[in-house]
Amino acid sequence: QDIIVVAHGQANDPFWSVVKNGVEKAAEHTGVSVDFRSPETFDMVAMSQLIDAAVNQEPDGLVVSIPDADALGPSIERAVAAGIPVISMNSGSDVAAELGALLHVGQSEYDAGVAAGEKLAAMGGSKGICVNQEVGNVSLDLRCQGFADGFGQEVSVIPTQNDPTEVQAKVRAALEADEDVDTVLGLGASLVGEPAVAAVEALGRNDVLIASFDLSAGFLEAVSEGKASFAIDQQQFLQGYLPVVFLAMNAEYGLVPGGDVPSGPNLVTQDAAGLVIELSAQGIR
Amino acid sequence: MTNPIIHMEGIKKHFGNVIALNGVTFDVFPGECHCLLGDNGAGKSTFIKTMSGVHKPTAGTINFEGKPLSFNSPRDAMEAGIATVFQDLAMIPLMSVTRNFFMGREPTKGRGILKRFDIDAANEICVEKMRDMGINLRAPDQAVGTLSGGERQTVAIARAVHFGAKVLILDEPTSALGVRQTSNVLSTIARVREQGVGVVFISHNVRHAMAVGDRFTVLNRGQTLGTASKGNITPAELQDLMAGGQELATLEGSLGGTV
Amino acid sequence: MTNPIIHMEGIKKHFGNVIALNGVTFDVFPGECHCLLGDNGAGKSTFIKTMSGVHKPTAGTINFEGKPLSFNSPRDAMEAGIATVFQDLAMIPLMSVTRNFFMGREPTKGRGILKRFDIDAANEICVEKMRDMGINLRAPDQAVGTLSGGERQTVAIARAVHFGAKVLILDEPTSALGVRQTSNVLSTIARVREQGVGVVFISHNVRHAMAVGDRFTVLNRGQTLGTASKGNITPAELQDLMAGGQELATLEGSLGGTV
Amino acid sequence: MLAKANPGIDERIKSEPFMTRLMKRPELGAIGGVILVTIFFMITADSAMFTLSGIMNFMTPAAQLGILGIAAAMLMIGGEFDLSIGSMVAFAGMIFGVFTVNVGLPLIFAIPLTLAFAASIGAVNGMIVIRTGLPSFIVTLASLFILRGASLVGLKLFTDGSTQLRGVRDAVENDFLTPIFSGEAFGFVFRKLADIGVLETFKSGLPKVPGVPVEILWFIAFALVATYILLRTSAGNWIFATGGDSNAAQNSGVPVRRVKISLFMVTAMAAALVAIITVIDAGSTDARRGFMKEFEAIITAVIGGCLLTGGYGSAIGAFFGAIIFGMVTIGLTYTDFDQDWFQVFLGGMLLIAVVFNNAIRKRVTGER
Amino acid sequence: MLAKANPGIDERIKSEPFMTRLMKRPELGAIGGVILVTIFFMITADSAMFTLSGIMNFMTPAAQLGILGIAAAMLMIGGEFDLSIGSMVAFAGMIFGVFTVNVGLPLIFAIPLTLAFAASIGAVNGMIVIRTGLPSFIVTLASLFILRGASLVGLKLFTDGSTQLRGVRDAVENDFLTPIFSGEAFGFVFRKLADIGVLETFKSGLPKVPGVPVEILWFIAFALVATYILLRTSAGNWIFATGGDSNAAQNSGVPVRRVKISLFMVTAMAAALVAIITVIDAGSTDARRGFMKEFEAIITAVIGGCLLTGGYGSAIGAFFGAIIFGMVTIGLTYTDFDQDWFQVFLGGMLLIAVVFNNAIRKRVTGER
Ligand SMILES: Nc1ncnc2c1ncn2[C@@H]1O[C@H](COP(=O)(O)OP(=O)(O)OP(=O)(O)O)[C@@H](O)[C@H]1O
Ligand SMILES: Nc1ncnc2c1ncn2[C@@H]1O[C@H](COP(=O)(O)OP(=O)(O)OP(=O)(O)O)[C@@H](O)[C@H]1O
Ligand SMILES: [Mg+2]
Ligand SMILES: [Mg+2]
Repeated sequence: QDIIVVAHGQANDPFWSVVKNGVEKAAEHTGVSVDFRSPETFDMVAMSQLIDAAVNQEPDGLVVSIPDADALGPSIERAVAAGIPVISMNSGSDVAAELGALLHVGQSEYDAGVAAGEKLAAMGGSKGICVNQEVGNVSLDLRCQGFADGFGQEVSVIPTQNDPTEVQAKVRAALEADEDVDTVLGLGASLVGEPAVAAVEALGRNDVLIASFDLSAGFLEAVSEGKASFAIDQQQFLQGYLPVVFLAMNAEYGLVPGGDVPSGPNLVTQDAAGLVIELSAQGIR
Repeated sequence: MTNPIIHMEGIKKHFGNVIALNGVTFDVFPGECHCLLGDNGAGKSTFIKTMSGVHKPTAGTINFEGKPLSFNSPRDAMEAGIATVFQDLAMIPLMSVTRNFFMGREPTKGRGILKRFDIDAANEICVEKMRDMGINLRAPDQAVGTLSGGERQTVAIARAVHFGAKVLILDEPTSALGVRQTSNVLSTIARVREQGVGVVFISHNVRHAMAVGDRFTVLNRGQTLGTASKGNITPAELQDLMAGGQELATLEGSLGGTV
Repeated sequence: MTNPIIHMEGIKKHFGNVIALNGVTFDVFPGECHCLLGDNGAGKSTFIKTMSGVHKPTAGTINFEGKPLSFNSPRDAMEAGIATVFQDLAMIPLMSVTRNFFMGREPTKGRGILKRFDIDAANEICVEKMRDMGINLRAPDQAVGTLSGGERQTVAIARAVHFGAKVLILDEPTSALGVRQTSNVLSTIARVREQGVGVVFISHNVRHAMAVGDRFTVLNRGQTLGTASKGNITPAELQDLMAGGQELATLEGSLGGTV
Repeated sequence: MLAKANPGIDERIKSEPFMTRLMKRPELGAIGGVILVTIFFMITADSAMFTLSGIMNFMTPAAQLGILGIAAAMLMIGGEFDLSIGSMVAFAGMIFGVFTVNVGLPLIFAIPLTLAFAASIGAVNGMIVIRTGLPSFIVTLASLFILRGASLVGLKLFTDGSTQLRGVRDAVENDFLTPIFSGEAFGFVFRKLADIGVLETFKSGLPKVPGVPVEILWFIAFALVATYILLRTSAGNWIFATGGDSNAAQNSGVPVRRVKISLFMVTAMAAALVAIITVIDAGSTDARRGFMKEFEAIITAVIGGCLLTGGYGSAIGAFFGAIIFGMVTIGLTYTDFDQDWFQVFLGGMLLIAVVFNNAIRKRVTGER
Repeated sequence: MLAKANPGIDERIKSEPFMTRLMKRPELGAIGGVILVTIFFMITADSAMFTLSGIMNFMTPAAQLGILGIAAAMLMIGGEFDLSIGSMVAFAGMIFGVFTVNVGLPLIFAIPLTLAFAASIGAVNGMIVIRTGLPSFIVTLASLFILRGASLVGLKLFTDGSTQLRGVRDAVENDFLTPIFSGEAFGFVFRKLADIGVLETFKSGLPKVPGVPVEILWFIAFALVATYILLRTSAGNWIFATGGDSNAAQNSGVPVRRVKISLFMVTAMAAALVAIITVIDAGSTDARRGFMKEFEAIITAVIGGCLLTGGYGSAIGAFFGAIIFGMVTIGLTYTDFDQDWFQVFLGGMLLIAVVFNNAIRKRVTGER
């Protein structure tokens, strides 16, 4: 049996490499052969072409993430029309059923952002920044939007590039430029979370709340040491693992769960962090 | 005599802090060959570049057919009927001989959006004009960069002669040419002059200048040393002027009178 | 006579389907000036490029000081003592005169990691050598691209003379030079020849060739027409050979015997 | 007259087989790479890659990239770069989305307006390059950032805060121009062929390939027009001359400024065309559209034999370059290689294809 | 002798004020941009930007970028590009991480080995460029993909599946070489100054700025060495000659191949140096390090006045180019502008800075 996964994040993105590890684990456990594919950058046009390519191979199941239903819809519908069972994961919970996917495994990015915002507001944050390393990537933009809505206070978005040194300098600049900022939310743990911790340390401020989406061992260490507040885990390993298992079951026995599976959000705080570090270092969380 | 085609008065040209021309006056009449002579670095090329629209003079006026004129680009000068062989030839090494020959003034056929470069006609003209100058091209689509130095220079001359309607400016056109090609070029100059074209001819070779020139203007260190007509000056006098009045190195072998 | 410094036998050179040289034999003895003459496109430049390591011959052998040798790069040839003035001069327009002069063979001072380009000494030598050739440089750090054609050529010649230890190859060195500079170059050739250097001199000017040449080899369409020694051939005969035996265009003005 | 143009046989020319003469053309060098890559995937990839639908599948991205690549090639031949191509795709997409969705213009107005808008930005790029004398690399780099940023700001403005503008498909669905810019052409032929069983069908009876994606037709048309312009018109001669040595070209009477500005405009319009096609196809646009496409377009042109220094290259070369790039990127997904190795293979294949092109060209042209 | 080298006054030269002569140097043109950008931020940005700690803050990324930019500038002067710089940062970081963490080598071995590794890859790049005669753009593009992919594969291999390799800081913490490659230098001076109240301190009494980040020192040192090499050694002359016209240089006896290969090696080693510094500083490395840095390095060199066609430019120019770029990217965070406009500002500021440089240079050198 062949199953193809088409995701919008790259294999070298720490977040997506965990998804990919989940996919591989599932392949190992179920014995199906699985292919993980993604476009070179966040590119919806290229991604729809990858889905088309997958459909041409007529696999026994297709797993896709749907960050842009308009752009990917026709390709997914074509897969469904070709009789290929489709499960969506990560993003697209609202449109999955409409497009003909069997079910969705993931979390709503927006809801996760809201959850983080509410928690940070409850911890006493009063003015926040949302550090976005890939402005224009809709799922990341949604996280910031959710954060702003959940936080309920003033939030500004700091766009950065993919370079930890630059992120650190920018976070530091933002904190220096406006002393009132006391809450930092990063959209990636290793790329933003860790440099943000370093920036706050360098400034000698201990009143700043830091939280980050996704996990990295370094950031979890900071959480467990109390330098950062929490990490938002959507357990993306499951987003890779479960759909493959479901599709394998479906192909073999026609078994499929009856509804969407929420894989997160799951806030990892100080007490839990220590346990997660090892798993994170192995690319499982 | 009629009026000059071009009359240039008090031309100065500075490059940053370098003074290349410091007030040069010069004119060309139709049907004459006016030689511009002078030592290396005297400013001859700079001067003819202001004449053909490449440089804008820092000071001075240009009259073309009696009207004050300032060329904004070489294309303007060309459209006014001035064709130039530059010392660096202004050729594109990667392009074919024909394409270089017609660069900027391609013959076309067809009309409307079907108006296109008439390559066949262009090749034919090009091969023919080159043969007139004494070069048998292997193929008109050979890249200019692979031509020999003299072949390349011949392309530039043939091009200028082909397009030189009123004034033909030649900056050391024979420097890389063989004896046969040189005599062809000199006889070509004589021919176009007879057709009423004004020719400006730069050379370091006194014999070539004397052979075709009607008047001789000598530049030295950015300034005019004076103008003489044919017959009023001997080759030896001219040579002395060109060398800036300085002594020539003596050679144990004999160079005869003129280099 | 002693043995030749360079002896080249049956050199052929093909560029794709173009046959540039079709079996040329040539040698240079120490202390002689061997002129290489011929029509445009005859293959002179191609030939001396195989001599100075730029091209690898398609067929044929090169003997240098009696030993068969094949230069892998111009640097090899240079280290063997061959210096060349190429027809395209091999200058970098954006670099200063001094830097071009010493390109590849910079004088250094200091030692170890402090070994550095001795700019002051280089500038001094450069200005001096240029003055010897009759060019007063404004400043040795002027970019070569802003020099006049003749000034640029003089840099290339002064450089080759400065570094030409055993053989000096000059490909049309006087083409852009003024009368004063030309006579300087010719007398320089005479001088280095006396010091035992072998000179290969390419020219289209019969008078220049006759003035300094000891032997004359004429190429035509990639093949040798023959070699003559000084005294065995008149300028008029030589000129006929150089034109490939073809008629010269006649000029209404008189060009005298030789172009 | 004819005898003069062919002056008989010259003993200094070896005769040359027809194939050799053919292979000397820069545009044909890139074919070698296409053949090599095809053979590679024939062996390693799933057979689905070279079915009709598989070919359409890799030709679609190749076509979109190729339209940009051909424009970039023309500009490179003219001696300049445009790094704002990718951002222009996003920006023109945003403009087009606003025209169709927010303003509600029909395509007959929206498309020319979008193209004109893009062309005017291209002209500004060109004008700045010419006026300041700065390298186009740095000028269009600034445009890269400015247009990318403007797309983000514009999208947020017109969608009340989202970075994605949706609903384009609904807005243009019934427009008579839509079939020219989106979907598949010649659908009726393909349905006919499917009916008589020549084409494979899905279970539903529809042909697996509903037609030829219009971008492929645009791609081919653009390659032909560009080749015609470059090789057969005065403008083409001016482009080569300008890129070969803009000083010499200017001195020979080529209107160098006009040529450069026109090329910048063409490049911008090519980006706008790709934006229009992809936005209608996808039905939406976002701030990251066309990301890194400027880079890929230049790669395409270079694979196709363009020199970065200008004055040399061909549109047909870029055409094949785009196909090579499209085949390699999509083709690797048809193979069993692990995605982790994707980039290693991509790099390796590109290098091999280009080295191969080059080796063939060198072999047939003799040494330089 | 001296009189000969200065042959008195030439009537064909206007006298030139000292300032004009100074401004003609390409390396000094970029200073204009730095001053302009500084004035801009003085007016618009929070005063925190130009405190000592603020300056260190934007100089740190500028320094890291600048080390790459200076190397890229030298390579560009030599007429070639290296697009694999960014991937090399990731790859060398991975190699270095493996040497220190997995193999457990001390820095005295790990650093030279990493540099040697990088240099050998650079040499391979150079060799391919020279052997095949392909443009370095396309060859190093292949390296870009290959090294990026290899970093991912390598990291997963050495960490059992993660894309991040951690524990470097722990592994090298007590190494005597660590202070040279990470953290801050001159800490004792700063503590002294804080004690006597010259520097601001935290409540704990420690100075707010603990020292000069070592990358800044490396950056300055590299700029000086590169300038010395370019302007004062034979090698520098060869680099300019090779880039100006490699054919003419070769014919004049410059060992063109050796020069090019050495430059590729230097570029790769600069990338490895940045990798070592950032990996020790961050304590970890991941597969995305150095993403797009090749691009920024080239931008830096071009802002600093390098020509893309080679043969012209300076290391000091790239030095100031990196500072301009660093100031603009970080500086906007200190201002009140809406951050959505970030890229628009970045593009605009770059353009203005470069146009300004250029205008100054043109003004003082007269028309060309
Ligand atoms: N762009 C420039 N910048 C600075 N100096 C220049 C520039 N162009 C020319 N010059 C200087 O102006 C002087 C005149 O140069 P020009 O080329 O006109 O001489 P020329 O009379 O043509 O000499 P030749 O006979 O050697 O060709 C030269 O000394 C040259 O160095
Ligand atoms: N790289 C090349 N590719 C193709 N043909 C070439 C190449 N180089 C030279 N040729 C051809 O070889 C012939 C000989 O050229 P070469 O430059 O040696 O002539 P030359 O004797 O130096 O002429 P001139 O006196 O004009 O300088 C020419 O016809 C030229 O077109
Ligand atoms: Mg001149
Ligand atoms: Mg020659």
